[in-house]
Amino acid sequence: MTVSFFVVLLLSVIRLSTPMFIAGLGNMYCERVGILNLGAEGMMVSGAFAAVLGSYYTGNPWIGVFCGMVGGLVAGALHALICVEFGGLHAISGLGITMLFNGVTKFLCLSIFGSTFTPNVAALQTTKILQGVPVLGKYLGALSPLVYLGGLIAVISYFVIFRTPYGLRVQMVGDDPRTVETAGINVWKMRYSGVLICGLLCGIAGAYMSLGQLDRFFEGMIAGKGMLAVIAVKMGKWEPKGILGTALLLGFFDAVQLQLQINGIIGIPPEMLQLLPYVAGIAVLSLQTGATRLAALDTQYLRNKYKF
Amino acid sequence: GSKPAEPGVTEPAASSTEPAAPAKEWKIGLVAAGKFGDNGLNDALKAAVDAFTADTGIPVTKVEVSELSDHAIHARNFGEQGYDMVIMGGTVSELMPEVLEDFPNTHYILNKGTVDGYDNCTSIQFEEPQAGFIGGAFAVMMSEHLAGVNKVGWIGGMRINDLEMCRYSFQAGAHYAGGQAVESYVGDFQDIAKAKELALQMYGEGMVIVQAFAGGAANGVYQAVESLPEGNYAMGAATGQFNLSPERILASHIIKTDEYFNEVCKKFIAGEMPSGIIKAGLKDGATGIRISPLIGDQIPQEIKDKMAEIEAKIVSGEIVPPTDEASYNAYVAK
Amino acid sequence: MVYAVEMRGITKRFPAVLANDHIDIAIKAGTVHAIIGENGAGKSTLMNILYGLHKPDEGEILINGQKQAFGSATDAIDCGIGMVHQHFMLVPRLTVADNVVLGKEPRKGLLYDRKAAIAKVAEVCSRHNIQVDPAKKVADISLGMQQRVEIVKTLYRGAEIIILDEPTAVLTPQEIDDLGEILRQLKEGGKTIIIITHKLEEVMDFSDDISVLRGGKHIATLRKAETDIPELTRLMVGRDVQLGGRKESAPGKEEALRLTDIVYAAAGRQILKSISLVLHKGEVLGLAGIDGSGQTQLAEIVAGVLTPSGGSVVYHSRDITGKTVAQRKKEGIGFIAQDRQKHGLVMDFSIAENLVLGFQRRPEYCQYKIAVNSKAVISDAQKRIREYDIRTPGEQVRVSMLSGGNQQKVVVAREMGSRPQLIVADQPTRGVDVGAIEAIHNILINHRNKGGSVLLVSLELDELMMLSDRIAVFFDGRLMGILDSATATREQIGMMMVGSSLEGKEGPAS
Amino acid sequence: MKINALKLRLKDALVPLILILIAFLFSAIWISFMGKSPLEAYRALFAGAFGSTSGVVNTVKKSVPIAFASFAVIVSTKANVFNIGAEGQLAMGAFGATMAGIFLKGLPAAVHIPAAILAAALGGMAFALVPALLRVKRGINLLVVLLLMNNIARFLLQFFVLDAFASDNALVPSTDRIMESARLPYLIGPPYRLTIAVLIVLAVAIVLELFFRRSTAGYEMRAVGLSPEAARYAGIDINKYMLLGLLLSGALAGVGGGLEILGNHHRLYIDFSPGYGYDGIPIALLSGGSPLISILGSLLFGALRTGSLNMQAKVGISDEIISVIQGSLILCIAANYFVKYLLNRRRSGKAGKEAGQ
Ligand SMILES: Nc1ncnc2c1ncn2[C@@H]1O[C@H](COP(=O)(O)OP(=O)(O)OP(=O)(O)O)[C@@H](O)[C@H]1O
Ligand SMILES: Nc1ncnc2c1ncn2[C@@H]1O[C@H](COP(=O)(O)OP(=O)(O)OP(=O)(O)O)[C@@H](O)[C@H]1O
Ligand SMILES: [Mg+2]
Ligand SMILES: [Mg+2]
Repeated sequence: MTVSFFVVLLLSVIRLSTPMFIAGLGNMYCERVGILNLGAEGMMVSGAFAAVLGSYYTGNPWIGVFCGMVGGLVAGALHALICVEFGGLHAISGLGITMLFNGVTKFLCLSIFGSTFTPNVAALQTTKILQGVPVLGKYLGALSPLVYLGGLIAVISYFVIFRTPYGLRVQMVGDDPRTVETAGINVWKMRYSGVLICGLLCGIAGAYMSLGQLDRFFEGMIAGKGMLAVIAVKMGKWEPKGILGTALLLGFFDAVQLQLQINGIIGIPPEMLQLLPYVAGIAVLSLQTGATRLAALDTQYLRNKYKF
Repeated sequence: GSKPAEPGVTEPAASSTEPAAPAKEWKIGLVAAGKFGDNGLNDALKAAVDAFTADTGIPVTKVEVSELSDHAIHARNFGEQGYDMVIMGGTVSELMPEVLEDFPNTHYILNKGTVDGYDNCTSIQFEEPQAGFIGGAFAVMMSEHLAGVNKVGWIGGMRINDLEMCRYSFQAGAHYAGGQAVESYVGDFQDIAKAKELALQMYGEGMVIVQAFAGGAANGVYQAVESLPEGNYAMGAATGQFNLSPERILASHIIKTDEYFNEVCKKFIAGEMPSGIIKAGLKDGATGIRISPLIGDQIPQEIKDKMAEIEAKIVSGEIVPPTDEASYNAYVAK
Repeated sequence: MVYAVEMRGITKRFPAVLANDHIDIAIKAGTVHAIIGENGAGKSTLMNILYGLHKPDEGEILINGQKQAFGSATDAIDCGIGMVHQHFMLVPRLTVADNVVLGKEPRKGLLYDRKAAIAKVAEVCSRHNIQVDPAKKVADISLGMQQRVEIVKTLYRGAEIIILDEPTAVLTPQEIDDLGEILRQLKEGGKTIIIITHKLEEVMDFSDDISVLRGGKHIATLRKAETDIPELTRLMVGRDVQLGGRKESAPGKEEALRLTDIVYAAAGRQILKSISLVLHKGEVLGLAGIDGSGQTQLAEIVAGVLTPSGGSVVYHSRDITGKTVAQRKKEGIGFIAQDRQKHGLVMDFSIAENLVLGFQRRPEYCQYKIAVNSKAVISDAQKRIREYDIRTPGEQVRVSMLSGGNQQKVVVAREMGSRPQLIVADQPTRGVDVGAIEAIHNILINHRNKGGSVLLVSLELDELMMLSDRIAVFFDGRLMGILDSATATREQIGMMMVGSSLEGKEGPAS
Repeated sequence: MKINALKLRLKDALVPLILILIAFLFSAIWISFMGKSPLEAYRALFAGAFGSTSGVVNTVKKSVPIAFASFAVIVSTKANVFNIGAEGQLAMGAFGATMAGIFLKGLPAAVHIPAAILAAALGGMAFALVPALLRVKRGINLLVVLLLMNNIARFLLQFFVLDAFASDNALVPSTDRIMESARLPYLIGPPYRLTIAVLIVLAVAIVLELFFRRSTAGYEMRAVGLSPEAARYAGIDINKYMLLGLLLSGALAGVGGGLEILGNHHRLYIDFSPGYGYDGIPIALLSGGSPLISILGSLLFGALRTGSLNMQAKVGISDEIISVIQGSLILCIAANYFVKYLLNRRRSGKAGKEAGQ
């Protein structure tokens, strides 16, 4: 077990957990304004595909990331329309969005590229400027710039939620939208903003998967990462720190699981290793104490419907 | 380099430039287990029937089916519509006897099927382990040549029987060449990101060649190797997948489905298609290792010779590639 | 003269109800204006319209003579209107300052300036002489304090017109007096105050003018000096109401309930500290105390909803400490929970379904031990609706469609209809209009006169003194003493409620 | 009064129909975008699903597991828990049925089939037990645990099929075949193969309807579902009902998976379920909590899956469009308040006016 072994493992953990925590941060905004989002998967698929399209047509991966954000935003807007405007059922809307965008992206991919995956496009798999850093450059540069962007988003999110007026309002909407409405704040705008930010971040998470980790879009590539983001935000108790921690934990067990397979722990069937991250998740959950809850999560809030 | 194509049914333009219009209105169908555009088995089958259409002008109806239980439904649908021949995946084997009796005039070709004893059914079994064995040996020899490493990687999608057979034979091949294979599974055929991490961890342990055998997730292996410096390589599967990573796939474990099924179709309309189980292996040119047409020149002649030698031994029966744990252990013990 | 508020021809329809029907109302600047009416008369709706939360279907609003069209509460706030709602609009997890500044947060650059928020709130409080600690979490302060926070909220936003919707429903007498003092100061400071309340004594105490609504219509506006409580009652209800139908039959000597050394702790806090009590058959025992003194918990322990940390509950000489709610119901303990919407009723059930809630396993509602006997349930519901005068189109109507008072009647009808021997009633008349209060009082007294016992929790001393035979006064989880209500005075009880025990005046403990 | 009630019923029925219409219109846009005729596509879809005996049979067959998944979700939501884990429980039920089908030997069909169905129910129930206990005993977020459990089920199923109980003589990864005596008898024999699973679905739906409408326990469970606090104050053991709701839900999902094995596949495959467990969720909500109505929804989803095969072969539209139709249908269901809102607004406008007069 050399140093480089640990570094490889660490990089693995970071890469595996990045999409989970970027999307998890998005979900944090969404849930904090009271909207449950089981559609993170769909938003990520949309983002991943749009990012590749953007990069494919312009040759510039950053434009791709921007397109990915727009892609996520479109899915987010749909979720917002249903949950915020029409007072729809959040869980169902989320599942519908995942199904719809899985279908639509596959469908567009087939119509545009004639295959279930796209050609390779300009990507963001490495951070060139960091490769010059002495000693660590080799490792720092090996990560996608989107990983660093993700870290930045986490820090910014911390400040946004706990240190800005907007954050104060977001916190309150998740607890009690009626109170916020009586304070003269537009609850629906708040809710829209949370869901849209979520769409945006899920779009980035999707773009990370298609452009940061790979350099093209494949059908089915999100492979459940969106659902893990849903888990991360709840286990992380709606705080950037916690979400980051949970994502890293799940990523760690996944990386370890892969390592255990490679090092051939004889006698343990691979399927039993593959379920390790999920078992670890349940174990951690059952050790968690003090169930915090957002009082208004997964509730409808409609105009002119309430008694004050 | 993928050409746009319509999913689902592709009605080929019956071109008038064809030498002779077929006398009989042949009705031929292809049922893909999953989706076209997978750069794997289904695309190979599609390529085969497309080539057949191009060669003969006979159109082939293609459908994609993702649900297991729908395959039998299709087998029946095509029979009801009076098709002459239908190419299907072997997964329907168990449900076929009844269909075969109900539609004696339709000939079913089962890719990797197990049905025997019916006049209107041919099961084709590719002897893939043969390719696996050579692949393992090649990987070890090549990585000794490149980096003096005798450990090679093998990444599978899910632990299904097909892959297990190839895994054991690959391992045996590696052992034959004096090396060792490190194997692991992604868990599904889709999670490219995880496949990539798995591959990166393998390369990180010093391996320089990893064989990908994971359907769509194989792309993760190619993406991994491309992110690494020169000198690290991958091996592909299916029809070669060289287009997926032109500069890093040295050689591929292949089943020549594309060529083989074109031949099958031609044989059928010529009335020469036998029934029962047909084994297709190295000696028929149906499986084997294909060296990259793009970077294959990096392989020294010495290794190529060695591979030819192994191939001859397999064809002659001197080497019987193992296909499961028991036969592997027996092989190693020898 | 220019009115601070003029509302002309205001009409508001909700699905199936006409909540406000062409209401014209004018409020003079610098006065306290009370709005009264039965449950569901449309008071809150009218005020929500004034505050911009609802849009009227018809009518117009003038503020200081200017016509206004409010799109949202923001518009109203900008116009100098503030509102304190019937249910407190506070987020318990956050601090007082956070709650107050919400929507108008002081900033430092892009960030929220929490320090400035605390300073500003403290400044507003001291200017208006209101005692609140801005840095405390709302979860940690008393209801009276929360009420003050609500008022500070409106003042912080620079409100000149302050609406209070049933501000006293949850306050203790002491807190009500404090509130009156604050209101007087605000009025002197030139603010206009609109107050909704069901307590007519307060109306006479606080207000200058009084408007009465009934069935969504404006009935009258009167000067306080020119009216009295009976007239207001008549205007509200449309008939005379006789509160205080107290019957002077002596309580029995048989013990119905004996509590010994009841201790209850939650979240590391001692809520009940060794309480011992006896309740006799044919007796009403009132539990008095500031809200949060532990009387609600005691009631819930008797009902079986809470499990005490120590002590025993003996009912008709049987120890029922470990018994479940269901078993206690079977033994004849009825419970009118404080929060009818949350605890008393399944709001999405029909009236009929709610009327058997908790008694669904009784043989008369059950067929073959497993099936609901719908025929019996329905005919029984129809009978109860008649008997308890529940105003509804039918027994299949969802209770959520009923007004608060009628919802309460459903709860009372259910618990009383089960023929209990002991009824535990936790604030049974909270937020209920006079007509319904009269009905509920009569029901409780009748129960007592027939030899049943009542454990009555109420925050209103008048109610307690009117209904109870004896009054047990709580302070901070302790029993300060038990008084005979025939001889006790308001002042005595009030003193004990804030912690000064009256040596020697304690009633017999058994 | 009678007529009014009838009108109300019609309106309730109208809502889902409008939703379905919107979803199909939306998908028509996509189909024309592909350069195909939506009309022709839908005709092929319909013909495939209902146009022939085999079409109808296949539609019905596919609706069986979907219906059970939706029953599972209905039961759980009645008890105030949201069972998003039906997919995993379905898989474990299938596993249970397979085990009983393979290893219980020498039983007559009349005993073996019920035993295998019971095993399926136990399988699903056992898999719901961990989340249920974590929820009831420790108040842990059920959604998270159930989502994790779905992932665990996926790998457990792989392990069972590929390793522990892998069949030696099948090229397709699967277990051995179940005994003849465990296979469900046919109502319509080969080639159609419609088994008595259909009758079981109907029977279970009726039993559930009766349970919720008529039984005291059903009444109590509904009270817990609508207002747990009020139920607790009324002396109903809410933990018991949450536990019961989730376990019953797991059992129902398990039976759905089990019937799929006992009736259709006769052996366990890794991907025998293309997401039936998730299909059940929107249907449960579309049905407004009525098991009988959810059967209609399941038939719709089954028809989509069956008809898409024909649509592919006849019109050349790949079955992504089914994801699109289903996805938009689900979104419409989620937004069903929108339609109700429109209908309500008309009604309330009228009511308001009447009240005003
Ligand atoms: N948002 C709403 N939707 C539907 N109906 C409503 C709504 N708000 C109030 N109502 C109805 O309008 C009527 C008037 O209600 P409102 O709350 O204004 O009465 P109130 O006079 O404040 O009663 P209370 O004294 O109990 O507080 C009631 O019948 C009520 O059921
Ligand atoms: N959106 C709504 N739809 C239908 N009915 C409603 C709605 N909002 C409120 N109501 C009903 O309006 C009725 C009138 O409310 P009312 O103010 O009389 O009760 P209440 O006073 O709220 O009780 P409390 O004072 O304890 O809160 C209530 O029964 C309530 O359930
Ligand atoms: Mg009110
Ligand atoms: Mg009220």
